[in-house]
Amino acid sequence: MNNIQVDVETGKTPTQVRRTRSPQGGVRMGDDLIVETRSLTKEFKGFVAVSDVNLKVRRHTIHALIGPNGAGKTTCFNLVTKFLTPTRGQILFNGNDITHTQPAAIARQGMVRSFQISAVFGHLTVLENVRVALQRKQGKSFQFWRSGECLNELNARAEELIEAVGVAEYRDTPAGELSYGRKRALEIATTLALDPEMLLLDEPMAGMGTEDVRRTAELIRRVAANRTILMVEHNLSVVADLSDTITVLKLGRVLAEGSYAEITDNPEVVEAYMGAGHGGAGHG
Amino acid sequence: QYSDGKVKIGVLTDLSGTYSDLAGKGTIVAAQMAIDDFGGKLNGQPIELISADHQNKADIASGIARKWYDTEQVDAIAELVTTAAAIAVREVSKEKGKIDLVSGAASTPLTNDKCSATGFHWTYDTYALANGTGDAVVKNGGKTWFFLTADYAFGHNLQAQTEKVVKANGGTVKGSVKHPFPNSDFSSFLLQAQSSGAQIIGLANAGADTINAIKQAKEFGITQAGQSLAGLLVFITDVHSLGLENAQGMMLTTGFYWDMDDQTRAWSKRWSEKMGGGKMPSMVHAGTYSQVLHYLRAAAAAKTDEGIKVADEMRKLPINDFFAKNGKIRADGRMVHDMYLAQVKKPSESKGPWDYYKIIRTIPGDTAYQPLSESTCPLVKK
Amino acid sequence: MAEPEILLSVRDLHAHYGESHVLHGMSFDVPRGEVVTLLGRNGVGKTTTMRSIMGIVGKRAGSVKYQGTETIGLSSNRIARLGLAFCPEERGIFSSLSVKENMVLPPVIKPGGLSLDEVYQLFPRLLERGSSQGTKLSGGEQQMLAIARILRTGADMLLLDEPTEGLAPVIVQHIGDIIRTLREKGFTILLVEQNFHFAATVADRHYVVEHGQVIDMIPNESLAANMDKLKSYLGV
Amino acid sequence: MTLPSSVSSRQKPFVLALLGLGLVLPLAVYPVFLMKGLCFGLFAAAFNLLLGYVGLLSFGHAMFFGWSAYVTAYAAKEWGLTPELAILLGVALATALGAVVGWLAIRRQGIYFAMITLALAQLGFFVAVQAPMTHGEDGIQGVPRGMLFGLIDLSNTMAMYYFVLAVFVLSLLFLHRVVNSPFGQVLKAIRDNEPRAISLGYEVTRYKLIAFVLSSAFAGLAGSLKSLVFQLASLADVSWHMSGEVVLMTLLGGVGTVLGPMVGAFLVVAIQDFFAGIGSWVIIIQGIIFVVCVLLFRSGMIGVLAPWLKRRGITG
Amino acid sequence: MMTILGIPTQALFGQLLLGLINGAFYAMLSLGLALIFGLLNIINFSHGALYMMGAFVAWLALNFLGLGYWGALIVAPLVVALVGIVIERTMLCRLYKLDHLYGLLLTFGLALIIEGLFREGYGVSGQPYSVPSALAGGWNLGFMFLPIYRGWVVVASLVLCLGTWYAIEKTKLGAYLRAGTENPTLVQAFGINVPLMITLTYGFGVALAAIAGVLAAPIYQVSPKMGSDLIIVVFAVVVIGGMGSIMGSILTGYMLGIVEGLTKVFYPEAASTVIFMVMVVVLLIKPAGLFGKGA
Ligand SMILES: Nc1ncnc2c1ncn2[C@@H]1O[C@H](COP(=O)(O)OP(=O)(O)OP(=O)(O)O)[C@@H](O)[C@H]1O
Ligand SMILES: Nc1ncnc2c1ncn2[C@@H]1O[C@H](COP(=O)(O)OP(=O)(O)OP(=O)(O)O)[C@@H](O)[C@H]1O
Ligand SMILES: CC(C)C[C@H](N)C(=O)O
Ligand SMILES: [Mg+2]
Ligand SMILES: [Mg+2]
Repeated sequence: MNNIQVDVETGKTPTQVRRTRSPQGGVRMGDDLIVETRSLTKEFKGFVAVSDVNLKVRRHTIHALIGPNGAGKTTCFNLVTKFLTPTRGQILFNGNDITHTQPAAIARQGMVRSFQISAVFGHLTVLENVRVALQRKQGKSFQFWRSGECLNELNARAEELIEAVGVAEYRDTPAGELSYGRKRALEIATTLALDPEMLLLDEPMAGMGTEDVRRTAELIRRVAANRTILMVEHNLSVVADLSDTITVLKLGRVLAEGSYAEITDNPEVVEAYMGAGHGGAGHG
Repeated sequence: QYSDGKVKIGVLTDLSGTYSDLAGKGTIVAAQMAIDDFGGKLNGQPIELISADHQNKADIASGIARKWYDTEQVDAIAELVTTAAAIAVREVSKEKGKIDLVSGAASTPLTNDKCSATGFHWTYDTYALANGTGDAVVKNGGKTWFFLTADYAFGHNLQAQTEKVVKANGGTVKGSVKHPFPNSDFSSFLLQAQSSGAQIIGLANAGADTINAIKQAKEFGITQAGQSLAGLLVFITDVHSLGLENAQGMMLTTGFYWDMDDQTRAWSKRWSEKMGGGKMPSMVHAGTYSQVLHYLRAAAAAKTDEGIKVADEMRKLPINDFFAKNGKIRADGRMVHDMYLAQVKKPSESKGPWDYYKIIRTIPGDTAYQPLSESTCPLVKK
Repeated sequence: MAEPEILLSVRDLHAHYGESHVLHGMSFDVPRGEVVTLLGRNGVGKTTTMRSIMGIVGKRAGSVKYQGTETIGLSSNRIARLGLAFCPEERGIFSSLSVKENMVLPPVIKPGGLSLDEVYQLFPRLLERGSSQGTKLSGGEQQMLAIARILRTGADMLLLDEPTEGLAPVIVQHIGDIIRTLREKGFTILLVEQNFHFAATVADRHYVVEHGQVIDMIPNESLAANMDKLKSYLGV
Repeated sequence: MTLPSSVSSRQKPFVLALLGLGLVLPLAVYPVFLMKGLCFGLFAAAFNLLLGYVGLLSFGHAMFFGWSAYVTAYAAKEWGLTPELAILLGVALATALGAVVGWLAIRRQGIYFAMITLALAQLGFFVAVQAPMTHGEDGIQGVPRGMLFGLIDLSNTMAMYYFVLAVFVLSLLFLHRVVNSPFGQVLKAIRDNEPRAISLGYEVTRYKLIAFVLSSAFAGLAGSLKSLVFQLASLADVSWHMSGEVVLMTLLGGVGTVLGPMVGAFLVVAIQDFFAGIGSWVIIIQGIIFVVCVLLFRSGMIGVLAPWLKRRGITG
Repeated sequence: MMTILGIPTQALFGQLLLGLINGAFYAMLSLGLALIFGLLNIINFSHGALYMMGAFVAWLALNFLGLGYWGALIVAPLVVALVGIVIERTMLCRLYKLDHLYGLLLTFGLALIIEGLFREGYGVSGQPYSVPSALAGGWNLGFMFLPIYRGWVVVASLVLCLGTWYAIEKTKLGAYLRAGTENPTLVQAFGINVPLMITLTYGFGVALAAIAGVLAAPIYQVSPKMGSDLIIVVFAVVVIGGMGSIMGSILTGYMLGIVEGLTKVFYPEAASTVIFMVMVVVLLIKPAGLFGKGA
């Protein structure tokens, strides 16, 4: 995005902020937690998918959630955004308990997610996809008696967003006709339109070709400037590249947590996730 | 003075639903026969016939009637099976000052609070049925009754009329059950009737409902166990589809039977040929012929097709045809004619196809129908 | 050494989705016992090629010969019975079947496939979740299931469409091992991959696809030498 | 089902021509027939708001149509209310019923939504059969059309026609507006991908409920008008056949188009009218028409006509 | 005498039994409907009409070929299955990719045509069909008189339903059917002839309806309307049981027969509505039906 914002407190651009705290994964960076889960647990008919997870996501960081398949990452996402109801435990967002809040309300409080399987509004054009998100903040969405023309005032902002993710040339194409990678990009633009404080991305790179992976990583880095991101991703080079903190889940439990360097040094993680010859970072 | 240079009669009936056998296409044939027998022309004006299906629905009936009066220059609408459809058409006819001739519908409100100066009720009604069958059955010793009643206006009306007759003759009503309309499984209701211990199970329903109830009563051994069924409205088409095996011995009231005399046989044979399929006419078919023919005679006599004037003429002229001997029309629109109490033959008694009834006795018109003094029709001066 | 037998031979294959013409004359060969990949950017027609081979694309023309039998014009069930099995990119796990039922769904078409026990040895996770509803598995588990179930059928030729998508690195390595094992057992594999680093560890040769056509073939041994060319093809 | 882009928004002249046709047509065609078509057209358009734009198939819309008809008929006949008040009362009831039914049904999807609306409508039908006010099979007959605003005598067929036409046109414009409003945009989004809409912060059930209530209100309006036009409210109006008929009309005309439901409604009404005289063959012919329509014009009449109209729009 | 809510227990037993008998028809019909919906994703509105056709074939066979009840029990399902197969091959097979509404519309049209043709041909009053002599008469159970024929209906329907259930849920065939519903293309790519399987399933589903029709012929009249009166109730049964659940529709069929039977005693006017009341309650509490999966 063109209007890179400046962190109010430090007067530095977010990239600078991140730099300063990145080397050690910012573990010491204090207690400004945006999301916290306490003993979060989810059982499906006796099968425990997520068990006693205490996740702490600090503000203005990129936090990655990795782990073997079926470790419970998506389930964690679903719990935090309330698409699933936890069996036990508590979820805090900005210090408020949201354990019993409706999913749509959570989105309105500024925590927005993407889906593991691409989610766009297939029959709406690219521009309309983004406008639907912008519209929510505009507050006219219940006004069934108003002409749709009143949405045009959002066009400028919407165009800015689709420009930023590189799908501007498809402005009037129905989103269903886009290729996979572009759908993902559009999805991010739509999410950003809500100007969320916190973004949850479920495997944003899945199924993307190498060139798209790189572009999307770049995009995520840019939008992370003044936001917090919690991300599930199997592409280790992306994870290494982007994340400040990494939590490794295994069989529903937290196996390890720390910076990329710390994680890769943990033999348990290597065994459970990266595998013996973890040249993972070399991928892509 | 004839409007638009022709006389036009519409037959509005059930061409596709439950009543399309006892009324339906056969009534169109009957009406056409009446027109042909009348000569096809009325004082030089051609007589036209149109017909339509009201599917037993009031809204369709009223829609078609309105359209016929507004755009087709129809002067009279005939047949009108199903009370709801008949009443719907009556409302429109009243508003437009046109004539409606009811043959198939049964309920008495047509000649009571829904009566009109231009509306006529021809073939039978629930009062006559109750009076005929109910009375005969009670007098034969059937003192205690249980009713299976179709849960709609006609069923309620028929039950109420019959109850009155039963009580008036010293019988008692042990109970009744209203079954959904239409309904195919009667076993549960029959069992209830059975456990009531009543001698007579009165069937205040019609068509397929009656047929199924009778068949199933036999199946469950109800009749063998000593209870009797009284079908309060049974058409010859119903008997045909039940088969004599199932229907034998049943008492019923009818306004017409094809095999009564030469005239009825002759007409019925002609009708049957025109219809094809070896069927014989029901009372509704015959009544439709009679009402159309009478309408034409009156219109000829009145020298106009203006509703009120023809209606007046219809009330003046006596009715004498194969269907009604010495029939006459009262102030409330009721065409009063003789009714017949009949019994269904045993298979062994039947000599051929459609040889189904023994006529037990004739119920003179004056006693068959509701006395004018009881009518709530505002046209009846008291 | 004699020329290897060509198991699958694709010649001038065209395919359409409704109005849009997607394959513009694909031609390539898959020798028996080899692992062959199709590489290419998103949307160049790799999946469509696989679907055309299986006979599940609306309109196709050209020639696809399997063991000398022409399959254009055969219905897909007949093609499968010749000995081809397909693992689709979207996985195709059935939600109305349990994991176990999904596993045993594809009929055994010839002897020579893996036994159920062998399959479970390769993917122990699937045994644990056996009674769960198929689509309740995590994304990666579903991917495993999709591969696992076609190993039993006895098909000699497997078509794997992006089998590593969404899998944890350790599993990706595992899949690599499995592909190599299968190759040793004599299976022939046609593989579509985005991740050419992975492809390089398993394949014998690579076909590069662009615009619905094969534009190049790189034997695996000369991959290193051709890396720059390949990177330019893939836009890396 | 696809959502063909609306025909009318770009083609003002076409719509004006249609309106002009509406104004002069009663001179040539039997106005009561036209009114029937308009009432059902409105009913189908209301139904289409739900099916075409929210993707919910209600199989119980006769409940709103029929009960509104009953209330209007009763109010006009028994209480002697003026037509506009009687209609208002009917619509109010339909709206309230819509809120209740919608609230109960909206959380269900697909076939379950269809069936729960059907079931609730059947309960409504049962009440109509049993309640004394509806007069069972006979229905409420002889409903006076009355004086509109105390001024215009609606018993005059032409007056009635133009009143119905006006209500129809205004309602259609309004429904069109709803579809293209900010609200309509959200509906389309929900229809395309509900979890995504939730994740953007939309309370989807609330949007669906509003759409449901709007739809039932207009279905009610159609019923009220019909009861005045035919001066009759009857069981047929609340039965499941009526619910089925409106589905047919909408599908035949084209789901998710503005004109489709109207075209479908006129088609069905015309078939019934035209073939009423030939007895049971009418049902067979109707059946054949449905089969042919499904096999040949899957996207509905308008779906087939739209490209043609578009072509004309470009050339002329 | 013992009574429950004013009804003698004896009579109540009788009513329960009668309910079960009606339930037998619901079960057979909803089973076929559930099967067809399950595999073809088509709401087969013509199911009632084909049930009626089954009964008519039996009647026609008797009157024109002299073929009796037992023969009809074999011939009628075959004839109707053949009709079903023709319908599926020529029409339904074009609709699988469309919304299932179109299947509903098409089969609704077919139902009108079939019903209309029989009405044209044979009128509406219905044709008599007598109970086969082997099954005539009845047993006096003490609390009621049970016609043998009705007992036979229950037994026949139980055998048919359980047999079908077993074939579908417990054999490989069932897994193919269920998988074929979800993703026919893929199942076919596994080497299974899905179009054939679909055609045969449709044929089998309507054959079940035809058998129910033959069984019904001696109890009800053989009349063109017999199917359309029933179809909506049968839909309700399938939904209450949970779309796609074979066992669900069987059990719900019997259960609703009983519920309906009891209603006929306590509140007869509501007998045809009670099923919808049950449906509302069930769907509000269990959104996917009693035995439905998911939710
Ligand atoms: N609705 C459900 N019912 C039953 N089990 C479930 C359900 N959802 C998830 N599971 C199980 O919970 C476990 C965790 O699933 P989850 O989708 O969270 O994994 P994941 O970490 O996201 O894996 P992947 O990387 O493969 O996407 C899996 O074993 C899965 O089978
Ligand atoms: N069902 C469809 N209808 C119309 N076009 C399609 C369809 N499926 C794919 N296409 C188009 O066909 C082209 C080739 O698609 P295909 O899926 O074969 O690509 P691919 O090489 O497998 O890409 P990816 O790496 O993204 O899986 C693409 O441009 C795609 O948009
Ligand atoms: C039995 C029918 C011929 C009469 C009809 N049920 C009525 O309402 O009058
Ligand atoms: Mg996941
Ligand atoms: Mg692909």
